[in-house]
Amino acid sequence: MAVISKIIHSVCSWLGRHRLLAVFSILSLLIVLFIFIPLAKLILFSDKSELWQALLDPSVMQSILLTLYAALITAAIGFLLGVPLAYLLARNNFPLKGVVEGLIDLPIVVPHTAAGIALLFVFGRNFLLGKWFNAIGISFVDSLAGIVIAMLFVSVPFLINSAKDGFRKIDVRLENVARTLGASPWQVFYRVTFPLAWRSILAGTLMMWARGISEFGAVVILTYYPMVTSTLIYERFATYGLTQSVPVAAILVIICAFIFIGFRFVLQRDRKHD
Amino acid sequence: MAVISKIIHSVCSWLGRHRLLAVFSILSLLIVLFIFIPLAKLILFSDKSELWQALLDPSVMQSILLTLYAALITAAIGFLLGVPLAYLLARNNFPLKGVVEGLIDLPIVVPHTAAGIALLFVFGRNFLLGKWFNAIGISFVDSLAGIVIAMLFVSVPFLINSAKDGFRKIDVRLENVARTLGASPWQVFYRVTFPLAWRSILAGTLMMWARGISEFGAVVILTYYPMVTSTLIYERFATYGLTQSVPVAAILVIICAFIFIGFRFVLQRDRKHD
Amino acid sequence: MIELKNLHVKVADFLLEQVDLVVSKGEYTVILGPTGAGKTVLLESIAGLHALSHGEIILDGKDVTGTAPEARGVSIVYQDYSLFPHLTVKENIIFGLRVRHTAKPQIDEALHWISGLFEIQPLLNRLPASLSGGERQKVALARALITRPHILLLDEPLSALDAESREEMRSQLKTIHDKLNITTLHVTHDFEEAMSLADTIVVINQGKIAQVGPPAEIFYHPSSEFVARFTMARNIFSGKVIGRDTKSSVFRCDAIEIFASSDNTKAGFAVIRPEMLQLTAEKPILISNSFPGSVKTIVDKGANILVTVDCSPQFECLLPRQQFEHMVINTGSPVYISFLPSSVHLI
Amino acid sequence: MIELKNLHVKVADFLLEQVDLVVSKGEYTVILGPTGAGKTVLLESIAGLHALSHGEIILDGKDVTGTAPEARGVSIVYQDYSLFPHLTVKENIIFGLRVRHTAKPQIDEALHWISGLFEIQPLLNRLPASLSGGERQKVALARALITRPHILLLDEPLSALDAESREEMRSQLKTIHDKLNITTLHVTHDFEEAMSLADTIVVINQGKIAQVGPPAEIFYHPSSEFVARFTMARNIFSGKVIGRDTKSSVFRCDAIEIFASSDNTKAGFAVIRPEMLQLTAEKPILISNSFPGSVKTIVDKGANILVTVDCSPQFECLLPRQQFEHMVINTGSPVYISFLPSSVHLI
Repeated sequence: MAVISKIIHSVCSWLGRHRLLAVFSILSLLIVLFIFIPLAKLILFSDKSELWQALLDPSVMQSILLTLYAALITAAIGFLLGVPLAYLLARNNFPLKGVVEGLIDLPIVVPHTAAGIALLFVFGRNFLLGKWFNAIGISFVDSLAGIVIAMLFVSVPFLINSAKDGFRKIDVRLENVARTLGASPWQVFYRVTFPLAWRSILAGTLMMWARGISEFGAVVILTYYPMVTSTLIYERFATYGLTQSVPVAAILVIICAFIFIGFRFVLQRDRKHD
Repeated sequence: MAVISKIIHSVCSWLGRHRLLAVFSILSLLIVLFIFIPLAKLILFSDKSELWQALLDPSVMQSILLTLYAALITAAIGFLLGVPLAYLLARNNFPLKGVVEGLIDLPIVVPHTAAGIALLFVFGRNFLLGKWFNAIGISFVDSLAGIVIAMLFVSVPFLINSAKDGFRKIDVRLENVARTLGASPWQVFYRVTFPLAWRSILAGTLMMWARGISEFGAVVILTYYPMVTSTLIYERFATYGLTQSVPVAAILVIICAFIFIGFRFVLQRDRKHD
Repeated sequence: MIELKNLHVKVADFLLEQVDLVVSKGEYTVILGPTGAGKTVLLESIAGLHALSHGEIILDGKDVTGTAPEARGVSIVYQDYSLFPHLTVKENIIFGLRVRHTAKPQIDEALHWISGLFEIQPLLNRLPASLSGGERQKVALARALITRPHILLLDEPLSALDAESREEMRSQLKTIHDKLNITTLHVTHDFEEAMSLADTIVVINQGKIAQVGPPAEIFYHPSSEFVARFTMARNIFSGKVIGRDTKSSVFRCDAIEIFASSDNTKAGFAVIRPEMLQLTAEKPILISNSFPGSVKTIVDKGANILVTVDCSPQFECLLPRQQFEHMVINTGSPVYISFLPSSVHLI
Repeated sequence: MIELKNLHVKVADFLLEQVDLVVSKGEYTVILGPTGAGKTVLLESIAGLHALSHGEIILDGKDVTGTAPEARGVSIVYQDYSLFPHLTVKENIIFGLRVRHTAKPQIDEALHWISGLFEIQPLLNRLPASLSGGERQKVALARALITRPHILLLDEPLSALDAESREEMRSQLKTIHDKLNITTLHVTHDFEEAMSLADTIVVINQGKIAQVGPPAEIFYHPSSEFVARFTMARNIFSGKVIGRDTKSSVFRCDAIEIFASSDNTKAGFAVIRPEMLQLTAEKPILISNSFPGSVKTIVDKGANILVTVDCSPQFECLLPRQQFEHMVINTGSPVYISFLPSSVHLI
């Protein structure tokens, strides 16, 4: 009894002295558990044999490979187009820069179904760009190309912002010195700027890949078939109910979590490098 | 002719001297237009009278109000629980801090349908917490509560990260000075720390609100009815096709864009304040 | 009064070890040390902002080792002044009274007094961002002193100022200290600043106290090679004592023998401050230490000229400008270096 | 050679106006000015890193106003050295040759030469993060000089160093400059640093050139009150010339009259450097400027002692330490301040 009362007493006195910390810790714990428990339960408590079975299901496997592949293409396109934009935003001032920066972030907050509608409105067979592309045999509806543009739209902001932060962190004077030492702007970019921003760009690319894999709202509007995994989960849930969709959801969460751990790892090493 | 050749000549010489800028600008323009054109077309080129008609449709109006309301409750809960967590993460070191920070970001990359499945797996009527809450009359399936937890799960990371950055930007020495001047930890928090981080917190809250409004994947799993606007767009699209869903999508994009402009505005003023 | 007993603190990469120090009531003590020596950590530990690994802190006779910072009666002023950017100058200054729920008339009275003391009445309604460096510092001091703390901790208070306002604030710090008679601990890496302000100087290096004493003692009698170097004694010769008569020791270093009126026969270093050297064209008479050499470099330091003389070992000699201008010395000129045995300090 | 003709540059908040300057080939020129005077902007403009609003830059007779930075043959070394953190010391140093696609044997030869010059061979395979401040600076200089630039720009190269390595690097800068005979422009806010290094000092204030001249001229004959204040002339009295005889002018200020051997009868200020004042207990004879007063404050500055004497106006007098220690002066002591008419500068 004496021991217990002593423990209670010391906890109380700690709370007294650190009331702010105590209250904040309790509130924080609530939100951490709210995020942790569902994911943990999905991954840890779903039946292992069911997971395995789901993996062996060819339609599941196919959709996972399709998703990973489409998201990879998306990330590559994002890399090619997003890194230059990030560099311009980080280093140059130009008219409407604020508007462009705002525009880049819009896809994060715009409802993804609405984004899908907007994309269809431009890339659909009967509209604008869709018509032109159709003429050369590329369709953005119910096709890999459709998945890619849907993923690109919602995920490229993550790469651009991460790369922009990476470029911003680099002291302009390093680039200045490189110039005075005789390097052309291209040489400065590939010998100094890009290597120094590399981790941020890589982190952004991984984040973009993961976001692409996880996209549902925009993709489902443009391309129901071939089915990405998010759509598959939704269809299984709508058709067969919760238990049938859990293993697929668990697999996808695990894949994303793995990519994401890579992303955190890159970021972590980045910080140590500073 | 002389004038034209002069213009061409000067453009070419500019490109020669600024090849890096020129190439980067062209690549950047592609991605900016890719984001801009669909959104612009959705908002500007959808028929105004159809927009108006859609607004007068009671089911549309109801779903918009429900969405705004649910996202507002979500943002309030996120504020209450997320700000303390952000403060702890910004100011304290504790075991597993890196893990907690990673966990907070997971909802951004986890597929939202999978997130919905995970939430249902915990909050569903037959599971764990769902059972307890059911006993006191709260159901998370096909209810406002369900919408809220789905929105909370996917949007709270934005608030936590923004608030964390805000707290981090504050020099610890300001808090130290306040302590030595006689302020208790609570007084330091509400007189110094919170006011200084206020803009970042507000920006994060707005971002969270907008993300909540735009959520589809997680909400649709937990709560198909009552229908949030994202779901309504999807249903109209699936049932009636593109043209029927465009006006609703346009309205929702406009609402999100407005909230988002507020967010950018807050951030902008924040920067000037520094 | 501040008593530190066997203090050990570890904060990130900084480590304070075995700090024992007594600062008397009302004394102006300067903690002098290079960047990264742990000076700021020491101040913050006294203010209660770091947990101690070991040791005790006693302020005015009361053990405050476990006391919260807000209950210690210790004010700290940081190098960048750390004014609350969202509060006006007035709100900044009365912050300490506000959080204590002091009554309005008393707050007004204290504000009147302190803003008169620092002559900052015209600034009261401005925001910190619009103030100059010197003004910010006055506000920071006013904010620190309005709560009438027993102890004032100053963390490099002059480093962020330009040369002119630095001189002005230096004299203001001295004046305020003398007027309020408040125990003050002032941290700096600037030797000249320490000399001009301190009653006592505490030299600190790598988290440990290297020497404690009045300025003149630190200046003339550094206790270690580190202190000698850090106080720019410049002529620090390693060697050993090879003889001793009634009045002086003989210290051998390279090719020369130096007479020193010190009885430290175990010494490994002879230190002669550059101000104490005489530089003459002719060999001086009646001085026991006098060595021929040739001028190697002449560096103009404004008020003084630093002349380096090659005579194995190399001597550095600081001449007043006027004296230098009356001599005709160029690089290569043959000269004599001479100094009194009493100017030699053996450690 | 550097020629700047009517340079105007605007960068963010900094504005350079009407800068005309000629730096001869091989000269060591120091640009001296307070923080925010536009010193760094000036260097960067010469290197071609800012677009000019107006004016011309001519390097070694060639107009480079529109030339890209990489084609100017100008190297810049920043205060924090700006070493590429992802490259080893060796890769940093040979960067300038690599981007020029220099052949390997020539790179090796140049590396050998420059690393010998700076004695940094042992550092070649390390990363910049592991170097000390002094080492970083040597590497930055080696990197800047390996391309054999015509002009070397140094942006506060000594500010980031502690007192000891600062002295060492100062002499190394001088040595390197003399050895390579490279036109050098060195920016600093430290008056003493400027005095000890410069062939010519350019004083700059608020984006404009305030004075150009050799160190002694800046020191003894400041052209404006600002330059006098910035070079710590301390005794700057406002007043006017009330008489003039064959040998000297009479300058009236407050209650006293000062004899000056200057013929500037329109002067508004008399400047007497504190090193030029004599402080005596007795009234000196045969000196035209001598005023009684009493000691107000005594500030120990290490090598010198600063004594403030109240005699309307207030004089500040810098005494060599040894001289001060032989006198018996305390606060309140009656003393005489005296100085030669030739020590008075009228502006």
